[in-house]
Amino acid sequence: METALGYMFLAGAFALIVSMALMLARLIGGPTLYDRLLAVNSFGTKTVLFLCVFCFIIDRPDGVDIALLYALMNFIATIAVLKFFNYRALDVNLNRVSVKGEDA
Amino acid sequence: MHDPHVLLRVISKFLIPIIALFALYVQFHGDYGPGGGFQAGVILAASVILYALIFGLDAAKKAFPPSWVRIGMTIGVLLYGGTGVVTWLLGGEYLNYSVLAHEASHGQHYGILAVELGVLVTVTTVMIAIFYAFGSRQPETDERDW
Amino acid sequence: MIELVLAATAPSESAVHIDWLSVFRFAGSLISLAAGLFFVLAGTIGVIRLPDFYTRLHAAGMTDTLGAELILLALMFQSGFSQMTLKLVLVAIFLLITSPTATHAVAHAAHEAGLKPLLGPYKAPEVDEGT
Amino acid sequence: MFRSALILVLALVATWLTLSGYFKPLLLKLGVISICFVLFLCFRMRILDRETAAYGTLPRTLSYFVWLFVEIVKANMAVVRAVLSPSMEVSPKVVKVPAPQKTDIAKSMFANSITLTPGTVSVNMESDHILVHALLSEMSDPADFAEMGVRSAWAVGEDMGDV
Repeated sequence: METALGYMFLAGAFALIVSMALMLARLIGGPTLYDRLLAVNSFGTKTVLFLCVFCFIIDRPDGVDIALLYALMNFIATIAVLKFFNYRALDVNLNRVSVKGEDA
Repeated sequence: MHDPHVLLRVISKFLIPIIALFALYVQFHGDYGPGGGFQAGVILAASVILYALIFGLDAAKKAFPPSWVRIGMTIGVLLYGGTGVVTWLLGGEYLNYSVLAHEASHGQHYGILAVELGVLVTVTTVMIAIFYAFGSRQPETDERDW
Repeated sequence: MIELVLAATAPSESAVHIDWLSVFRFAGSLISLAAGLFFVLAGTIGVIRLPDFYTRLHAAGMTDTLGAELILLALMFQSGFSQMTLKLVLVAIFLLITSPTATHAVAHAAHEAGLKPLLGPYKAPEVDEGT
Repeated sequence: MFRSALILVLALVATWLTLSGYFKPLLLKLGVISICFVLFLCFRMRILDRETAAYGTLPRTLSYFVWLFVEIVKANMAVVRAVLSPSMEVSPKVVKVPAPQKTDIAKSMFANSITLTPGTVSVNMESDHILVHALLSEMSDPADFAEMGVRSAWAVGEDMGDV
Protein backbone atom coordinates (compact mmCIF):
# COMPACT_ATOMS: atom_id res chain seq x y z
CA MET A 1 0.00 0.00 0.00
CA GLU A 2 2.84 2.37 0.81
CA THR A 3 4.36 2.10 -2.64
CA ALA A 4 0.91 2.39 -4.22
CA LEU A 5 0.44 5.66 -2.36
CA GLY A 6 3.83 6.89 -3.49
CA TYR A 7 3.09 6.14 -7.13
CA MET A 8 -0.34 7.75 -6.80
CA PHE A 9 1.09 11.03 -5.56
CA LEU A 10 3.91 10.88 -8.12
CA ALA A 11 1.30 10.53 -10.85
CA GLY A 12 -0.56 13.48 -9.35
CA ALA A 13 2.59 15.62 -9.37
CA PHE A 14 3.25 14.63 -12.96
CA ALA A 15 -0.29 15.57 -14.01
CA LEU A 16 0.10 18.93 -12.30
CA ILE A 17 3.33 19.56 -14.22
CA VAL A 18 1.59 18.66 -17.48
CA SER A 19 -1.20 21.09 -16.74
CA MET A 20 1.35 23.79 -15.85
CA ALA A 21 3.09 23.23 -19.16
CA LEU A 22 -0.23 23.56 -20.99
CA MET A 23 -0.86 26.79 -19.09
CA LEU A 24 2.50 28.07 -20.37
CA ALA A 25 1.10 27.73 -23.91
CA ARG A 26 -1.64 30.20 -23.00
CA LEU A 27 0.93 32.40 -21.32
CA ILE A 28 3.06 32.59 -24.48
CA GLY A 29 0.26 32.65 -27.01
CA GLY A 30 -2.36 34.66 -25.13
CA PRO A 31 -3.59 37.43 -27.40
CA THR A 32 -4.08 40.06 -24.71
CA LEU A 33 -2.17 41.09 -21.63
CA TYR A 34 -5.04 39.91 -19.44
CA ASP A 35 -4.92 36.39 -20.87
CA ARG A 36 -1.28 36.25 -19.88
CA LEU A 37 -2.02 37.51 -16.38
CA LEU A 38 -4.76 34.95 -16.00
CA ALA A 39 -2.35 32.24 -17.07
CA VAL A 40 0.28 33.44 -14.60
CA ASN A 41 -2.25 33.46 -11.79
CA SER A 42 -3.50 29.98 -12.62
CA PHE A 43 0.09 28.78 -12.95
CA GLY A 44 0.73 30.06 -9.44
CA THR A 45 -2.23 28.15 -8.02
CA LYS A 46 -0.94 24.98 -9.63
CA THR A 47 2.51 25.67 -8.22
CA VAL A 48 1.00 25.81 -4.73
CA LEU A 49 -0.70 22.46 -5.30
CA PHE A 50 2.47 20.96 -6.74
CA LEU A 51 4.49 22.13 -3.74
CA CYS A 52 1.99 20.52 -1.36
CA VAL A 53 2.05 17.21 -3.23
CA PHE A 54 5.84 17.28 -3.58
CA CYS A 55 6.35 17.93 0.14
CA PHE A 56 4.14 14.95 0.78
CA ILE A 57 6.21 12.74 -1.50
CA ILE A 58 9.53 13.67 0.09
CA ASP A 59 7.84 13.62 3.53
CA ARG A 60 8.88 17.06 4.74
CA PRO A 61 5.92 18.91 6.23
CA ASP A 62 7.89 22.17 6.43
CA GLY A 63 7.39 22.64 2.73
CA VAL A 64 3.73 23.47 3.19
CA ASP A 65 4.89 26.79 4.65
CA ILE A 66 6.45 27.58 1.30
CA ALA A 67 3.20 26.70 -0.46
CA LEU A 68 1.32 29.01 1.90
CA LEU A 69 3.79 31.78 1.20
CA TYR A 70 3.50 31.21 -2.54
CA ALA A 71 -0.29 31.54 -2.37
CA LEU A 72 0.02 34.91 -0.62
CA MET A 73 2.81 36.18 -2.91
CA ASN A 74 0.86 35.13 -5.99
CA PHE A 75 -2.00 37.37 -4.89
CA ILE A 76 0.25 40.36 -4.17
CA ALA A 77 2.14 39.94 -7.45
CA THR A 78 -1.08 39.80 -9.48
CA ILE A 79 -2.37 42.98 -7.86
CA ALA A 80 0.94 44.79 -8.29
CA VAL A 81 1.25 43.91 -11.98
CA LEU A 82 -2.37 44.81 -12.67
CA LYS A 83 -2.06 48.11 -10.91
CA PHE A 84 1.13 48.95 -12.75
CA PHE A 85 -0.36 48.19 -16.15
CA ASN A 86 -3.65 49.97 -15.48
CA TYR A 87 -2.28 53.16 -13.99
CA ARG A 88 1.35 53.10 -15.24
CA ALA A 89 2.36 53.92 -11.67
CA LEU A 90 2.21 52.36 -8.24
CA ASP A 91 1.40 55.57 -6.38
CA VAL A 92 -2.37 55.48 -6.80
CA ASN A 93 -4.85 55.22 -3.98
CA LEU A 94 -7.38 52.54 -4.87
CA ASN A 95 -9.39 53.29 -1.76
CA ARG A 96 -12.14 55.83 -2.37
CA VAL A 97 -13.47 55.70 1.18
CA SER A 98 -11.58 57.38 4.01
CA VAL A 99 -8.46 55.60 5.22
CA LYS A 100 -10.20 54.92 8.52
CA GLY A 101 -12.13 52.22 6.73
CA GLU A 102 -15.39 52.81 8.53
CA ASP A 103 -18.39 51.89 6.44
CA ALA A 104 -19.81 54.88 4.65
CA MET B 1 -20.36 56.17 -2.94
CA HIS B 2 -18.90 54.63 -6.06
CA ASP B 3 -16.01 52.43 -5.05
CA PRO B 4 -14.93 49.91 -7.67
CA HIS B 5 -12.12 48.41 -5.60
CA VAL B 6 -14.25 47.38 -2.62
CA LEU B 7 -13.30 43.74 -2.94
CA LEU B 8 -9.56 44.37 -3.14
CA ARG B 9 -9.68 46.61 -0.11
CA VAL B 10 -11.68 44.23 2.08
CA ILE B 11 -9.63 41.15 1.21
CA SER B 12 -6.30 42.94 1.54
CA LYS B 13 -7.26 44.28 4.95
CA PHE B 14 -8.10 40.73 5.94
CA LEU B 15 -4.77 39.41 4.66
CA ILE B 16 -2.31 42.06 5.90
CA PRO B 17 -2.23 40.96 9.60
CA ILE B 18 -1.93 37.32 8.59
CA ILE B 19 0.97 38.00 6.23
CA ALA B 20 2.77 40.01 8.92
CA LEU B 21 2.24 37.23 11.47
CA PHE B 22 3.45 34.66 8.96
CA ALA B 23 6.61 36.73 8.46
CA LEU B 24 7.33 36.68 12.18
CA TYR B 25 6.59 32.94 12.32
CA VAL B 26 9.17 32.37 9.58
CA GLN B 27 11.60 34.59 11.51
CA PHE B 28 11.36 32.73 14.80
CA HIS B 29 11.18 29.19 13.44
CA GLY B 30 14.36 29.45 11.43
CA ASP B 31 15.93 26.58 13.36
CA TYR B 32 12.90 24.24 13.01
CA GLY B 33 11.98 24.68 9.38
CA PRO B 34 12.80 26.73 6.33
CA GLY B 35 13.16 30.38 7.13
CA GLY B 36 15.28 32.97 8.81
CA GLY B 37 15.81 36.67 8.87
CA PHE B 38 16.10 37.33 5.16
CA GLN B 39 12.91 35.56 4.08
CA ALA B 40 10.98 36.96 7.03
CA GLY B 41 12.10 40.47 6.16
CA VAL B 42 10.89 40.13 2.60
CA ILE B 43 7.50 38.78 3.73
CA LEU B 44 7.08 41.51 6.33
CA ALA B 45 7.91 44.10 3.67
CA ALA B 46 5.34 42.42 1.41
CA SER B 47 2.58 43.12 3.91
CA VAL B 48 3.50 46.80 3.96
CA ILE B 49 3.75 46.79 0.16
CA LEU B 50 0.26 45.27 -0.12
CA TYR B 51 -1.02 48.07 2.10
CA ALA B 52 0.74 50.63 -0.09
CA LEU B 53 -0.69 49.07 -3.25
CA ILE B 54 -4.26 49.36 -1.99
CA PHE B 55 -4.24 52.54 0.09
CA GLY B 56 -1.66 54.51 -1.86
CA LEU B 57 1.89 55.50 -1.11
CA ASP B 58 0.95 58.47 1.08
CA ALA B 59 -1.04 56.36 3.53
CA ALA B 60 1.80 53.82 3.63
CA LYS B 61 4.29 56.60 4.36
CA LYS B 62 2.05 57.74 7.22
CA ALA B 63 1.87 54.22 8.64
CA PHE B 64 5.52 53.36 8.06
CA PRO B 65 7.38 56.69 7.79
CA PRO B 66 10.53 57.01 5.66
CA SER B 67 12.37 58.10 8.79
CA TRP B 68 11.73 54.64 10.25
CA VAL B 69 13.18 53.21 7.08
CA ARG B 70 16.40 55.16 7.48
CA ILE B 71 16.66 54.37 11.19
CA GLY B 72 15.83 50.70 10.64
CA MET B 73 18.49 50.24 8.00
CA THR B 74 21.17 51.46 10.42
CA ILE B 75 19.76 49.74 13.52
CA GLY B 76 19.73 46.38 11.77
CA VAL B 77 23.36 46.55 10.73
CA LEU B 78 24.32 47.85 14.17
CA LEU B 79 22.51 44.94 15.82
CA TYR B 80 24.37 42.48 13.64
CA GLY B 81 27.74 44.10 14.13
CA GLY B 82 27.05 44.94 17.76
CA THR B 83 26.45 41.29 18.63
CA GLY B 84 29.85 40.54 17.20
CA VAL B 85 31.47 43.33 19.16
CA VAL B 86 29.77 42.22 22.38
CA THR B 87 31.05 38.68 21.98
CA TRP B 88 34.44 40.18 21.28
CA LEU B 89 34.31 42.22 24.48
CA LEU B 90 33.21 39.18 26.45
CA GLY B 91 36.36 37.41 25.44
CA GLY B 92 35.31 35.29 22.47
CA GLU B 93 35.98 35.69 18.78
CA TYR B 94 33.87 37.97 16.59
CA LEU B 95 30.31 36.46 16.49
CA ASN B 96 31.25 33.54 18.73
CA TYR B 97 27.89 33.32 20.49
CA SER B 98 28.92 30.76 23.08
CA VAL B 99 30.22 33.43 25.46
CA LEU B 100 26.87 35.30 25.61
CA ALA B 101 25.44 33.17 28.42
CA HIS B 102 26.74 30.81 31.05
CA GLU B 103 25.83 27.80 28.96
CA ALA B 104 27.22 27.66 25.44
CA SER B 105 24.01 26.40 23.83
CA HIS B 106 21.92 29.16 25.46
CA GLY B 107 24.42 31.74 24.35
CA GLN B 108 24.25 30.47 20.80
CA HIS B 109 20.45 30.68 20.92
CA TYR B 110 20.46 34.30 22.08
CA GLY B 111 23.21 35.26 19.65
CA ILE B 112 21.38 33.80 16.69
CA LEU B 113 18.16 35.53 17.77
CA ALA B 114 19.92 38.91 17.95
CA VAL B 115 21.69 38.49 14.62
CA GLU B 116 18.54 37.28 12.87
CA LEU B 117 16.64 40.23 14.31
CA GLY B 118 19.24 42.53 12.79
CA VAL B 119 18.86 40.83 9.42
CA LEU B 120 15.04 41.09 9.69
CA VAL B 121 15.09 44.82 10.43
CA THR B 122 17.59 45.59 7.69
CA VAL B 123 15.92 43.52 4.99
CA THR B 124 12.42 44.81 5.80
CA THR B 125 13.44 48.42 5.72
CA VAL B 126 15.60 48.08 2.61
CA MET B 127 12.77 46.35 0.75
CA ILE B 128 10.35 49.09 1.78
CA ALA B 129 12.89 51.74 0.81
CA ILE B 130 13.22 50.17 -2.65
CA PHE B 131 9.43 50.08 -3.00
CA TYR B 132 9.07 53.70 -1.93
CA ALA B 133 11.74 54.70 -4.43
CA PHE B 134 10.04 52.80 -7.27
CA GLY B 135 6.54 53.80 -6.27
CA SER B 136 7.32 57.50 -6.14
CA ARG B 137 8.35 57.39 -9.80
CA GLN B 138 5.83 59.27 -11.89
CA PRO B 139 4.69 57.71 -15.17
CA GLU B 140 6.77 58.96 -18.07
CA THR B 141 4.50 57.74 -20.84
CA ASP B 142 1.09 59.12 -21.51
CA GLU B 143 -2.01 56.93 -21.52
CA ARG B 144 -2.21 57.14 -25.33
CA ASP B 145 1.42 56.37 -26.06
CA TRP B 146 1.17 52.62 -25.82
CA MET C 1 4.57 -31.09 15.50
CA ILE C 2 1.11 -29.75 16.10
CA GLU C 3 2.55 -26.81 18.00
CA LEU C 4 4.82 -26.05 15.08
CA VAL C 5 1.91 -26.01 12.66
CA LEU C 6 -0.09 -23.78 14.98
CA ALA C 7 2.83 -21.42 15.31
CA ALA C 8 3.15 -21.30 11.54
CA THR C 9 -0.55 -20.61 10.94
CA ALA C 10 -0.98 -18.01 13.68
CA PRO C 11 0.91 -15.17 11.92
CA SER C 12 -0.83 -15.80 8.62
CA GLU C 13 -4.18 -15.61 10.37
CA SER C 14 -3.33 -12.18 11.78
CA ALA C 15 -2.07 -11.07 8.36
CA VAL C 16 -5.58 -11.63 6.96
CA HIS C 17 -6.84 -8.97 9.34
CA ILE C 18 -7.45 -5.83 7.30
CA ASP C 19 -6.78 -2.37 8.66
CA TRP C 20 -10.05 -0.82 7.51
CA LEU C 21 -9.11 2.67 8.56
CA SER C 22 -6.08 2.81 6.28
CA VAL C 23 -8.08 1.26 3.45
CA PHE C 24 -10.69 3.97 3.88
CA ARG C 25 -8.02 6.65 3.90
CA PHE C 26 -6.36 5.20 0.83
CA ALA C 27 -9.65 5.02 -1.06
CA GLY C 28 -10.64 8.53 0.00
CA SER C 29 -7.38 10.09 -1.06
CA LEU C 30 -7.34 8.11 -4.32
CA ILE C 31 -10.83 9.25 -5.25
CA SER C 32 -10.37 12.88 -4.28
CA LEU C 33 -6.94 13.09 -5.93
CA ALA C 34 -8.32 11.65 -9.16
CA ALA C 35 -11.31 14.00 -9.10
CA GLY C 36 -9.13 16.99 -8.28
CA LEU C 37 -6.70 16.22 -11.10
CA PHE C 38 -9.65 15.77 -13.45
CA PHE C 39 -10.93 19.25 -12.62
CA VAL C 40 -7.45 20.79 -12.85
CA LEU C 41 -6.83 19.25 -16.27
CA ALA C 42 -10.35 20.13 -17.46
CA GLY C 43 -9.77 23.71 -16.37
CA THR C 44 -6.48 23.83 -18.23
CA ILE C 45 -8.07 22.42 -21.37
CA GLY C 46 -10.80 25.02 -20.99
CA VAL C 47 -8.26 27.82 -20.77
CA ILE C 48 -6.67 26.53 -23.99
CA ARG C 49 -9.92 25.94 -25.88
CA LEU C 50 -12.35 28.68 -24.95
CA PRO C 51 -12.68 31.58 -27.39
CA ASP C 52 -12.11 34.79 -25.43
CA PHE C 53 -10.66 36.16 -22.24
CA TYR C 54 -13.86 36.38 -20.20
CA THR C 55 -14.87 32.81 -20.93
CA ARG C 56 -11.37 31.60 -20.05
CA LEU C 57 -11.81 33.13 -16.61
CA HIS C 58 -14.46 30.53 -15.83
CA ALA C 59 -12.23 27.61 -16.76
CA ALA C 60 -9.39 28.99 -14.64
CA GLY C 61 -11.80 29.43 -11.74
CA MET C 62 -12.77 25.78 -12.00
CA THR C 63 -9.14 24.81 -11.41
CA ASP C 64 -8.79 27.22 -8.53
CA THR C 65 -11.81 26.07 -6.58
CA LEU C 66 -12.80 22.46 -6.79
CA GLY C 67 -9.55 21.12 -8.28
CA ALA C 68 -7.36 22.71 -5.63
CA GLU C 69 -9.63 21.86 -2.72
CA LEU C 70 -9.96 18.21 -3.75
CA ILE C 71 -6.21 17.73 -4.16
CA LEU C 72 -5.62 19.29 -0.74
CA LEU C 73 -8.36 17.02 0.65
CA ALA C 74 -6.52 14.00 -0.74
CA LEU C 75 -3.37 15.08 1.11
CA MET C 76 -5.38 15.69 4.30
CA PHE C 77 -6.72 12.13 4.18
CA GLN C 78 -3.18 10.82 4.28
CA SER C 79 -1.71 13.14 6.89
CA GLY C 80 -4.33 12.33 9.51
CA PHE C 81 -4.67 14.48 12.63
CA SER C 82 -1.35 16.27 12.58
CA GLN C 83 0.31 19.64 12.24
CA MET C 84 0.42 19.20 8.49
CA THR C 85 -3.36 18.85 8.21
CA LEU C 86 -3.88 22.16 9.96
CA LYS C 87 -1.41 23.82 7.60
CA LEU C 88 -3.12 22.25 4.59
CA VAL C 89 -6.44 23.62 5.87
CA LEU C 90 -4.79 27.03 6.08
CA VAL C 91 -3.54 26.71 2.49
CA ALA C 92 -7.06 25.73 1.38
CA ILE C 93 -8.60 28.74 3.15
CA PHE C 94 -6.08 31.11 1.61
CA LEU C 95 -6.68 29.71 -1.85
CA LEU C 96 -10.44 30.09 -1.32
CA ILE C 97 -9.97 33.73 -0.34
CA THR C 98 -7.25 34.92 -2.71
CA SER C 99 -8.01 33.15 -5.98
CA PRO C 100 -11.50 34.64 -6.58
CA THR C 101 -10.18 38.05 -5.58
CA ALA C 102 -7.31 37.81 -8.06
CA THR C 103 -9.73 36.60 -10.74
CA HIS C 104 -12.03 39.53 -10.02
CA ALA C 105 -9.09 41.94 -10.15
CA VAL C 106 -7.96 40.65 -13.57
CA ALA C 107 -11.52 40.74 -14.93
CA HIS C 108 -12.11 44.21 -13.55
CA ALA C 109 -8.87 45.51 -15.07
CA ALA C 110 -9.80 44.07 -18.46
CA HIS C 111 -13.25 45.62 -18.21
CA GLU C 112 -11.79 49.00 -17.27
CA ALA C 113 -9.33 48.81 -20.15
CA GLY C 114 -12.27 48.35 -22.51
CA LEU C 115 -11.87 44.71 -23.53
CA LYS C 116 -15.23 43.73 -25.00
CA PRO C 117 -16.64 40.33 -24.08
CA LEU C 118 -17.83 37.93 -26.73
CA LEU C 119 -21.60 37.61 -26.31
CA GLY C 120 -24.27 35.29 -27.59
CA PRO C 121 -24.15 31.58 -28.42
CA TYR C 122 -20.79 30.24 -29.52
CA LYS C 123 -19.88 26.88 -30.97
CA ALA C 124 -16.45 25.46 -31.59
CA PRO C 125 -15.59 25.58 -35.29
CA GLU C 126 -15.83 22.25 -37.08
CA VAL C 127 -12.49 20.55 -37.52
CA ASP C 128 -11.64 20.43 -41.19
CA GLU C 129 -10.40 16.93 -41.93
CA GLY C 130 -8.97 17.76 -45.36
CA THR C 131 -6.37 20.29 -44.36
CA MET D 1 -12.26 49.21 17.58
CA PHE D 2 -11.37 47.48 20.87
CA ARG D 3 -13.77 44.68 20.05
CA SER D 4 -12.14 44.27 16.62
CA ALA D 5 -8.70 44.29 18.22
CA LEU D 6 -9.76 41.57 20.67
CA ILE D 7 -11.22 39.39 17.92
CA LEU D 8 -8.12 39.94 15.81
CA VAL D 9 -5.86 38.92 18.69
CA LEU D 10 -7.83 35.69 19.21
CA ALA D 11 -7.61 34.90 15.50
CA LEU D 12 -3.88 35.66 15.43
CA VAL D 13 -3.27 33.40 18.44
CA ALA D 14 -5.09 30.59 16.64
CA THR D 15 -3.09 31.22 13.46
CA TRP D 16 0.20 31.27 15.37
CA LEU D 17 -0.54 27.98 17.13
CA THR D 18 -1.62 26.43 13.83
CA LEU D 19 1.57 27.51 12.13
CA SER D 20 3.99 26.82 14.95
CA GLY D 21 2.81 23.68 16.68
CA TYR D 22 5.55 24.01 19.30
CA PHE D 23 4.58 24.79 22.88
CA LYS D 24 8.04 25.65 24.21
CA PRO D 25 8.13 28.65 26.56
CA LEU D 26 10.60 30.60 24.43
CA LEU D 27 8.53 30.19 21.27
CA LEU D 28 5.30 31.10 23.11
CA LYS D 29 6.98 34.29 24.39
CA LEU D 30 8.13 35.12 20.90
CA GLY D 31 4.58 34.47 19.68
CA VAL D 32 3.20 36.99 22.16
CA ILE D 33 5.78 39.53 20.98
CA SER D 34 4.88 38.82 17.34
CA ILE D 35 1.15 39.28 17.94
CA CYS D 36 1.78 42.56 19.77
CA PHE D 37 3.89 43.76 16.84
CA VAL D 38 1.24 42.79 14.29
CA LEU D 39 -1.40 44.60 16.35
CA PHE D 40 0.84 47.67 16.49
CA LEU D 41 1.34 47.54 12.71
CA CYS D 42 -2.44 47.30 12.14
CA PHE D 43 -2.96 50.21 14.52
CA ARG D 44 -0.43 52.30 12.60
CA MET D 45 -2.11 51.37 9.32
CA ARG D 46 -5.55 52.33 10.75
CA ILE D 47 -7.12 49.08 9.61
CA LEU D 48 -8.37 47.87 12.99
CA ASP D 49 -12.07 47.52 12.20
CA ARG D 50 -14.69 44.93 11.37
CA GLU D 51 -13.32 44.22 7.92
CA THR D 52 -9.87 43.28 9.17
CA ALA D 53 -11.25 41.21 12.04
CA ALA D 54 -13.95 39.44 10.06
CA TYR D 55 -13.86 36.42 12.37
CA GLY D 56 -16.71 37.59 14.60
CA THR D 57 -19.31 35.54 12.72
CA LEU D 58 -17.17 32.48 12.14
CA PRO D 59 -19.85 29.79 12.84
CA ARG D 60 -22.24 31.43 10.40
CA THR D 61 -19.48 31.76 7.79
CA LEU D 62 -18.56 28.10 8.12
CA SER D 63 -22.16 26.91 7.71
CA TYR D 64 -22.50 29.24 4.72
CA PHE D 65 -19.42 27.66 3.14
CA VAL D 66 -21.02 24.24 3.43
CA TRP D 67 -23.97 25.51 1.38
CA LEU D 68 -21.64 27.27 -1.04
CA PHE D 69 -19.60 24.10 -1.55
CA VAL D 70 -22.68 22.26 -2.84
CA GLU D 71 -23.33 25.12 -5.26
CA ILE D 72 -19.69 25.03 -6.39
CA VAL D 73 -19.88 21.30 -7.11
CA LYS D 74 -23.11 21.72 -9.11
CA ALA D 75 -21.72 24.64 -11.13
CA ASN D 76 -18.45 22.76 -11.74
CA MET D 77 -20.34 19.85 -13.30
CA ALA D 78 -22.15 22.18 -15.71
CA VAL D 79 -18.96 24.00 -16.73
CA VAL D 80 -16.98 20.78 -17.19
CA ARG D 81 -19.72 19.40 -19.42
CA ALA D 82 -19.72 22.58 -21.52
CA VAL D 83 -15.94 22.78 -21.81
CA LEU D 84 -15.16 19.15 -22.57
CA SER D 85 -17.97 18.51 -25.09
CA PRO D 86 -16.58 18.53 -28.65
CA SER D 87 -18.97 21.22 -29.90
CA MET D 88 -18.31 23.36 -26.79
CA GLU D 89 -21.61 25.20 -26.84
CA VAL D 90 -21.29 28.21 -24.59
CA SER D 91 -23.47 31.29 -24.49
CA PRO D 92 -21.63 34.09 -22.67
CA LYS D 93 -23.84 36.76 -21.22
CA VAL D 94 -23.31 39.88 -19.13
CA VAL D 95 -25.95 40.65 -16.51
CA LYS D 96 -26.38 43.28 -13.83
CA VAL D 97 -27.08 41.64 -10.48
CA PRO D 98 -28.59 43.90 -7.81
CA ALA D 99 -26.48 44.04 -4.66
CA PRO D 100 -28.58 45.70 -1.95
CA GLN D 101 -26.15 44.77 0.84
CA LYS D 102 -25.30 47.69 3.07
CA THR D 103 -21.86 46.83 4.38
CA ASP D 104 -18.80 46.56 2.17
CA ILE D 105 -17.85 43.23 3.69
CA ALA D 106 -21.22 41.69 2.76
CA LYS D 107 -20.82 43.00 -0.78
CA SER D 108 -17.33 41.50 -0.98
CA MET D 109 -18.56 38.17 0.32
CA PHE D 110 -21.31 38.20 -2.32
CA ALA D 111 -18.90 39.09 -5.13
CA ASN D 112 -16.40 36.45 -4.05
CA SER D 113 -19.15 33.83 -3.83
CA ILE D 114 -20.21 34.70 -7.39
CA THR D 115 -16.64 34.29 -8.60
CA LEU D 116 -16.12 31.09 -6.62
CA THR D 117 -18.98 29.32 -8.38
CA PRO D 118 -17.53 28.55 -11.80
CA GLY D 119 -19.53 29.85 -14.70
CA THR D 120 -20.07 33.27 -13.16
CA VAL D 121 -17.43 35.94 -12.58
CA SER D 122 -18.07 39.31 -10.97
CA VAL D 123 -16.50 41.84 -13.32
CA ASN D 124 -17.34 45.24 -11.92
CA MET D 125 -18.72 46.46 -8.62
CA GLU D 126 -20.97 49.50 -8.84
CA SER D 127 -22.66 51.14 -5.87
CA ASP D 128 -25.89 49.10 -6.02
CA HIS D 129 -25.25 46.30 -8.46
CA ILE D 130 -22.52 43.92 -9.60
CA LEU D 131 -21.73 43.31 -13.25
CA VAL D 132 -21.54 39.55 -13.74
CA HIS D 133 -20.21 37.64 -16.72
CA ALA D 134 -21.87 34.24 -17.08
CA LEU D 135 -20.52 31.44 -19.24
CA LEU D 136 -23.88 29.74 -19.82
CA SER D 137 -27.03 31.78 -20.16
CA GLU D 138 -28.99 29.48 -17.84
CA MET D 139 -26.58 30.42 -15.05
CA SER D 140 -27.66 34.08 -15.13
CA ASP D 141 -30.94 33.53 -13.32
CA PRO D 142 -31.60 36.49 -10.96
CA ALA D 143 -33.38 34.29 -8.38
CA ASP D 144 -30.25 32.21 -7.75
CA PHE D 145 -28.17 35.33 -7.25
CA ALA D 146 -30.75 36.78 -4.87
CA GLU D 147 -30.62 33.68 -2.68
CA MET D 148 -26.83 33.69 -2.70
CA GLY D 149 -26.83 37.39 -1.82
CA VAL D 150 -29.09 36.92 1.20
CA ARG D 151 -27.13 33.93 2.42
CA SER D 152 -23.71 35.56 1.98
CA ALA D 153 -24.90 38.68 3.80
CA TRP D 154 -26.17 36.45 6.62
CA ALA D 155 -22.75 34.75 6.73
CA VAL D 156 -21.01 38.00 7.68
CA GLY D 157 -23.69 39.12 10.11
CA GLU D 158 -26.03 41.25 8.04
CA ASP D 159 -29.66 40.10 8.09
CA MET D 160 -31.55 40.78 4.90
CA GLY D 161 -34.72 38.82 5.60
CA ASP D 162 -35.68 35.32 4.57
CA VAL D 163 -34.04 33.35 1.83
